[in-house]
Amino acid sequence: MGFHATFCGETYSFPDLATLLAVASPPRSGDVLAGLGATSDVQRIAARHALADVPLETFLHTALVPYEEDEVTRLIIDSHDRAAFAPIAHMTVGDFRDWLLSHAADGPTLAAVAPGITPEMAAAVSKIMRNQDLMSVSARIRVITRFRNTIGLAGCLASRLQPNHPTDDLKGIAASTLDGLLYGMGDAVIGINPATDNVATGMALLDMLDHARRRYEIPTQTCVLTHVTNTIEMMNRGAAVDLVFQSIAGTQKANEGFGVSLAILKEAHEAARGLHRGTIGNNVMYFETGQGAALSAGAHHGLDQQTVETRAYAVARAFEPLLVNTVVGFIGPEYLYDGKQITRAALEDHFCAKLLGVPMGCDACYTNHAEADQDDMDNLMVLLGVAGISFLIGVPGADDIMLNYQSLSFHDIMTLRRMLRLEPAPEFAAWLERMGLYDVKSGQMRELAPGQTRLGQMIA
Amino acid sequence: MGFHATFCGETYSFPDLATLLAVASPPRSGDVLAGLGATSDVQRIAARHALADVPLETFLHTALVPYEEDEVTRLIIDSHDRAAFAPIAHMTVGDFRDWLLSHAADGPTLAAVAPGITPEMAAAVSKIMRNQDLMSVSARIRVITRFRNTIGLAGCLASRLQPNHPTDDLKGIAASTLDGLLYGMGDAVIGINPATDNVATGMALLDMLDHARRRYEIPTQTCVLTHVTNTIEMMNRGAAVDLVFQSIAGTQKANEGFGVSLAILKEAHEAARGLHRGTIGNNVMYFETGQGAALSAGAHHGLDQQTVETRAYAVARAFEPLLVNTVVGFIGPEYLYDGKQITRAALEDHFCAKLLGVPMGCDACYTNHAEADQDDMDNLMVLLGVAGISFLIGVPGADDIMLNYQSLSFHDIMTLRRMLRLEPAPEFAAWLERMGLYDVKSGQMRELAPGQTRLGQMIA
Amino acid sequence: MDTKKPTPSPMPPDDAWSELRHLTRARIGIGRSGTAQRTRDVLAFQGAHALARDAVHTALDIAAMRAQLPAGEAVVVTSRAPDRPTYLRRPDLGRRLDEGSSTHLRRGAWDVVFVAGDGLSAVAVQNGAVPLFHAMRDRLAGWAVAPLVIATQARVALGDEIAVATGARMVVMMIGERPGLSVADSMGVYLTYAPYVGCPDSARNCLSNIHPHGLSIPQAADRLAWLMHEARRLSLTGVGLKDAAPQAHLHHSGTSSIEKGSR
Amino acid sequence: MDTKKPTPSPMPPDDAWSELRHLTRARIGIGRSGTAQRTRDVLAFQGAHALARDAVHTALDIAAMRAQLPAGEAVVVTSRAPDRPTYLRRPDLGRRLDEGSSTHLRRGAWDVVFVAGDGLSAVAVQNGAVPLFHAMRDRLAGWAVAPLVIATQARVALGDEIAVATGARMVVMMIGERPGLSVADSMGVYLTYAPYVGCPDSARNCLSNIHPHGLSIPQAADRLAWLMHEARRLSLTGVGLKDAAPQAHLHHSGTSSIEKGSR
Ligand code: B12
Ligand code: B12
Repeated sequence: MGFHATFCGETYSFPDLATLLAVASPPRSGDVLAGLGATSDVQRIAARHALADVPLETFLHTALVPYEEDEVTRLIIDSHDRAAFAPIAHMTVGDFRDWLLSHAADGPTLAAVAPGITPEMAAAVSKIMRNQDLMSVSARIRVITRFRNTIGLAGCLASRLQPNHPTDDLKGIAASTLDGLLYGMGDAVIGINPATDNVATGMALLDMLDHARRRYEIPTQTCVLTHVTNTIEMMNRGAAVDLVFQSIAGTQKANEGFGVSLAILKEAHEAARGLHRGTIGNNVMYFETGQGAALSAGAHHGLDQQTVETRAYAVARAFEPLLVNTVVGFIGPEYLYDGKQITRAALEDHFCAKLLGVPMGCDACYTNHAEADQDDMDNLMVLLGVAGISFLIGVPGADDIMLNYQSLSFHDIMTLRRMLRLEPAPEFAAWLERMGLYDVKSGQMRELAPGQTRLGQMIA
Repeated sequence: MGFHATFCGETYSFPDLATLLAVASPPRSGDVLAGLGATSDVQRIAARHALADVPLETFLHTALVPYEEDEVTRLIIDSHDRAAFAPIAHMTVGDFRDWLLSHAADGPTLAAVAPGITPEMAAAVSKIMRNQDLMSVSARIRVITRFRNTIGLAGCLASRLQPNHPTDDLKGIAASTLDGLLYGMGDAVIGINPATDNVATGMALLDMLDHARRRYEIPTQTCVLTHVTNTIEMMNRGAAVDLVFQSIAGTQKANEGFGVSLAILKEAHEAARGLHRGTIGNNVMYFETGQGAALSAGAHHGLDQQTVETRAYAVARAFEPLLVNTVVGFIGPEYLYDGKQITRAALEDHFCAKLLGVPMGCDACYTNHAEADQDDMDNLMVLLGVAGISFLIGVPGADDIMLNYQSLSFHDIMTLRRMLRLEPAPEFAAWLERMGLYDVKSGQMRELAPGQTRLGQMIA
Repeated sequence: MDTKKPTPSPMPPDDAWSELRHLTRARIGIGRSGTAQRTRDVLAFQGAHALARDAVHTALDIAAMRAQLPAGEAVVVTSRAPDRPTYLRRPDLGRRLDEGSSTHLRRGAWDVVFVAGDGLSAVAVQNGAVPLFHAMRDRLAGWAVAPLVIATQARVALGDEIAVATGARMVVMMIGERPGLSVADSMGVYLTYAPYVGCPDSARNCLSNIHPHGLSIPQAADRLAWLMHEARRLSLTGVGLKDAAPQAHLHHSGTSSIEKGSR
Repeated sequence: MDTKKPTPSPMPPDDAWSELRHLTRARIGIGRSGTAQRTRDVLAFQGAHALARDAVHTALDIAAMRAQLPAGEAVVVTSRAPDRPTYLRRPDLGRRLDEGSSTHLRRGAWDVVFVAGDGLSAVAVQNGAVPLFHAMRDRLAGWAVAPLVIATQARVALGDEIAVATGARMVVMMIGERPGLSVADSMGVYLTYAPYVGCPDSARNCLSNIHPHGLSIPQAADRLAWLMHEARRLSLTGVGLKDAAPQAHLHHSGTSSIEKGSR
């Protein structure tokens, strides 16, 4: 078959849909690394013209990764909702963009269509959308999930409190947790990346967080972001598991590289739901994704990194997660070179996930080998805030002393909430107020020393 | 004297304040071109440490451009308000940043301090501020000005409608003006850059705009952005001059390169005020500035481009302008290399101007020789919107067919207003509603063909 | 939700505006989806951007320019900027003559020297400079006009040093303006009387937007001739010399006159 | 407005937190101005960022490493990434041995080969690799341990090809983790049983954060030895091999135990 476009008298051909999607992508180091992507700006635009003319139906008939070989493809095809797709079935990718931006595509309409949208359709349309389009459409979509509080409401911005420590020291982690709570962080989750893979350590960490949560009756959930198989083991041993965490990617092979499969995730999902620990809802999964992971595992099947990334959201939505976030600049410059690429990728990831109905957050971050700095994060957090992101990740002073990268600081998220007049999750905001930490009238966190609050007793 | 800082055991010295300011600046192609700026990141941070320790008082005693040689320096020193300065007199640059970000520095407080702040103090503090700091402080400052409507109110975003044409064709310009009005543009000003320097042409353009404004009773102001000496000539000949436009820069010599002086500006200011054309106010000046202009004229006196730019705001505020805007990416990559530099410069310019009490807007723009694209502008407009910018410039489809650069489109500004829930200037919004163009309930411009509105008759 | 018409629009995108669109090449009346530009317009814009970026890097075809002139009639010089990337970052180098270049320039009692400088759009100068040069010679009877100088990696102020080197009393720099999305071949003309190295822009006059959809070569030539005669009469250019050339062609779009709302 | 105390703060910046700050090097209790970080903290952060960026580019001092070992005990190889900029952009090249390199490697019936790879922080490996190597030999009595391989421009997976080339049954890659703001010398250790080129990460085990403020060399050695013995017993590494090594030192900060709120 092949795809063609004529631009300035010259005809450009693209042998298949995967190539078309790759060439239509904005410049990105990971696609260069993979030997994909446009060779000139003019070729890129030609590909976008050709892509705009592709009917959405085509994506249902063209498996970019073979159905037989890949369980993620099977999941996408088998779970596609034809009825939900009907309203957009006649559209090309270009029409789809226009429709998404029209006043007709309001929140409820977009939510109804979501099960009819495949990840590849979302990726395709994102490639012909400008940054403002990505923000403007995402801002209309609210994906609401619940465990002990409500994530994703309009006017709210939740946060993950990430109190990591290089030796998983319990007191060190508790100190960082206390710090974050005083800034109003932690409504999405208080989530530790353990330095070690050791199950006993993971259980000790969970135990500590759970005690603190219960002691202060914090309406939130806690998580130790260890490998899903470790979490299953911890559940078997009776640990206080609120959420099951796992990094996921967009192909079966990439997930195998992570040591996971849909079956393992299903097992974990069912086990965690069976614990019935949620008070107002039972969304129990927490996933992280991020462009570059599939290519890094040599498991991208010739797809550009953004398209393969969106397929991870299909994996995520199958398990009704409470939280999903892209860790957008986390791996390094080989996938997202600089602040500009990180920013674009974050907006794409957020848009595509929300379009698919996934409760998307973001770890707005970068490494010290990338061409980015805290100014880029300042910009990005504002853009994501305006785009209606569900939650952001915060670490003390923006410096993760175990994972060795920079994210947002607690201050940053607090500043963003103030600038955009966004509130924490309502149950959490009420708790902050009860604890005397939050001044509802001014919408500000009070500036208090640990000893001036009940939380001061957290580390004894 | 000299300034020093020790960083990681090494001592860094800076011979004078100008060098210190330059080295403390974020990386910028224009400073490289000028042979200024840091030679390493570590040196840059050392300079920031040293700068943070400089008392604000020092700026009153250290003329960066000699008092005797430069009328802008004389203006800055002679008009400095000691009483307004008193509350911050004891601070260092670092303290000043902390104070600006504190809850104590609210809008009224900042307005009261403004006459005590010199441009160099503003430039200095901006260099140790992150992008979020620049946004967060600017967002509190409202500089309100009036001619036929009110510019700068909280919750409002005004726009300049820029309907340029390469041969100054009256009908072509009218058609672009009509287009812009249908998107709700033009409350800041309907302002044409004439392709020619010819005074007769300028008068014909003014006449055309003034007739349209009067015919439809549009509560706005019009302007032909020709050289101030041409505008004086037009006023002498009785033309309908609402606003006097001029490009200005931060040193006497740079202004001479533009063919202007404080005396000429004063003459024009008085002449325009004397026309009493404003209905609700008499702010009659419109200035444009932009980093790079002084260096381009070889008139930067060894100052980094951002510091010298802020001095232009001192020129501006002396004439109580209705509007000032930085044309931030307008000249080219030799001054601001890419989207990142343009974005940072725009946030700096806006912050410094507002801090000084100047009604700042922005032409968010780039040229085709710079490393930037419309995605950068999407991001920038959102950041400026959150920072509370007074107005933005819009051209049809973002493409200025006479000045040959890209700014924002009318669509962009309309989208921004919707995303951030910002309104046009109130008098203008009311007019849009009266004309049936604006649906106040949804806060949206109606989608109407020219023939469906009274404005359709504008071009006969 | 009307699923058949994804972007319902009360205004047929092309009809209402098609007439107005003859008045200007500005992107007016393009309609919208919600508050956004439509896909086709976004992609058209991005295509134009890619082409405009390429235009910046196109080099002057000097052989082709020489072919438009009688043999030996042009001198070629270059600035101190060795290549395009340097030119873009270092305008200071683009304002100064390369060491070897001045030796090519012939000194004389010239009234004026014309320079064709690539500037930011070689194609503009490629198309417009020699025709304008010819048109000017017709209008400058009795003037001592130096041979045309073709300058690469040139900025406006490069003309100053060329004038000094040739001994000309005036310099006319015909230079490629930065390419826009809709116009990649726009030429600007900068006239400077008694120039010197370091001369400010306030001492120049400018005619801009010389291209097929802007100022025509004959129009530009008429106005430049008017300015040059005035410059000679007043012994100056710049803000002191106001363009008061007769405005033959204000309504370029051809239609009669604007409805001035005298209702 | 209190003009004397520009940033009035109810909490003396250093006192309330000073005790807690001994528990972690995280930037906790730094106070604020409004909702923003204070100037001193912003500048400290920027300084740390500048240093961390430099750390990425520091090269391994191979002579110094050799000096820590008995003569002839180390083999030096390099990946296919010729320099640092290429290394950063092309991890694929950092995972493959340079053509000439494999000839240096001595084949044998090794139980394990240890590799010291610069990774993203040469200084981490510079400090930690040889000490860990020595500590491991003490704990691996009876194992056939190949000579230490020092690898530059190395990624984790480079160890796989080294193991294949030496014929070792297991590879231990000691590699520099990307430098963070607070820790620029953190070493990671990746253990892979029966590796092959293209081996997935799910088939490895990892010990991370080996540095003076993280896992100590003896602690790391104990855990690695535990993992290696298990790997040999089970003939596998990766997700199938769960780290259940005794946790000698969970409360690294030294204080007894956390108050578990059992109120
Ligand atoms: C970057 C990184 C990743 C990237 C790796 C991709 C890439 N191209 O770099 C991504 C995001 C994909 C990732 C995923 C995971 N990671 Co990881 N990762 C890191 C990190 C931050 C830096 C590693 C580094 O600097 N490597 C050095 C460079 C030079 O090596 P490289 O060859 O360029 O990159 C390779 C390694 O990074 C390796 N790798 C990365 N993570 C992991 C995890 C395990 C268990 C293994 C065996 C290998 C491995 O994969 C890369 C490609 O081959 C470390 C933290 C740290 N301080 O080191 C955690 C860390 C190594 N990861 C960790 C974990 C738990 C995971 C996950 C298992 C999480 C999950 N529950 O799914 C997944 C799965 C990893 C897998 N492939 O099996 C833990 C390991 C704990 C332990 N002691 O076992 C660490 C220490 C962080 C933590 N404490 O949570 N990770
Ligand atoms: C870039 C630009 C500027 C920049 C110049 C700085 C720089 N380093 O490039 C800035 C923003 C400072 C500027 C300022 C002004 N400009 Co201007 N500028 C332009 C623009 C958009 C592009 C010029 C270009 O591509 N040049 C080609 C490159 C290769 O030349 P260069 O050597 O790199 O740059 C030199 C020229 O651009 C020159 N220049 C720029 N503007 C002007 C204006 C005049 C009157 C003169 C004599 C020279 C001049 O100064 C530069 C440094 O020497 C043109 C529009 C166009 N389509 O061309 C308007 C244009 C030339 N400018 C114009 C005007 C009116 C002005 C101002 C007088 C506005 C004002 N009221 O103050 C000021 C003052 C200019 C001065 N120095 O005297 C008019 C000229 C109208 C006319 N026919 O006389 C134009 C045509 C735009 C317009 N219609 O408004 N300008």
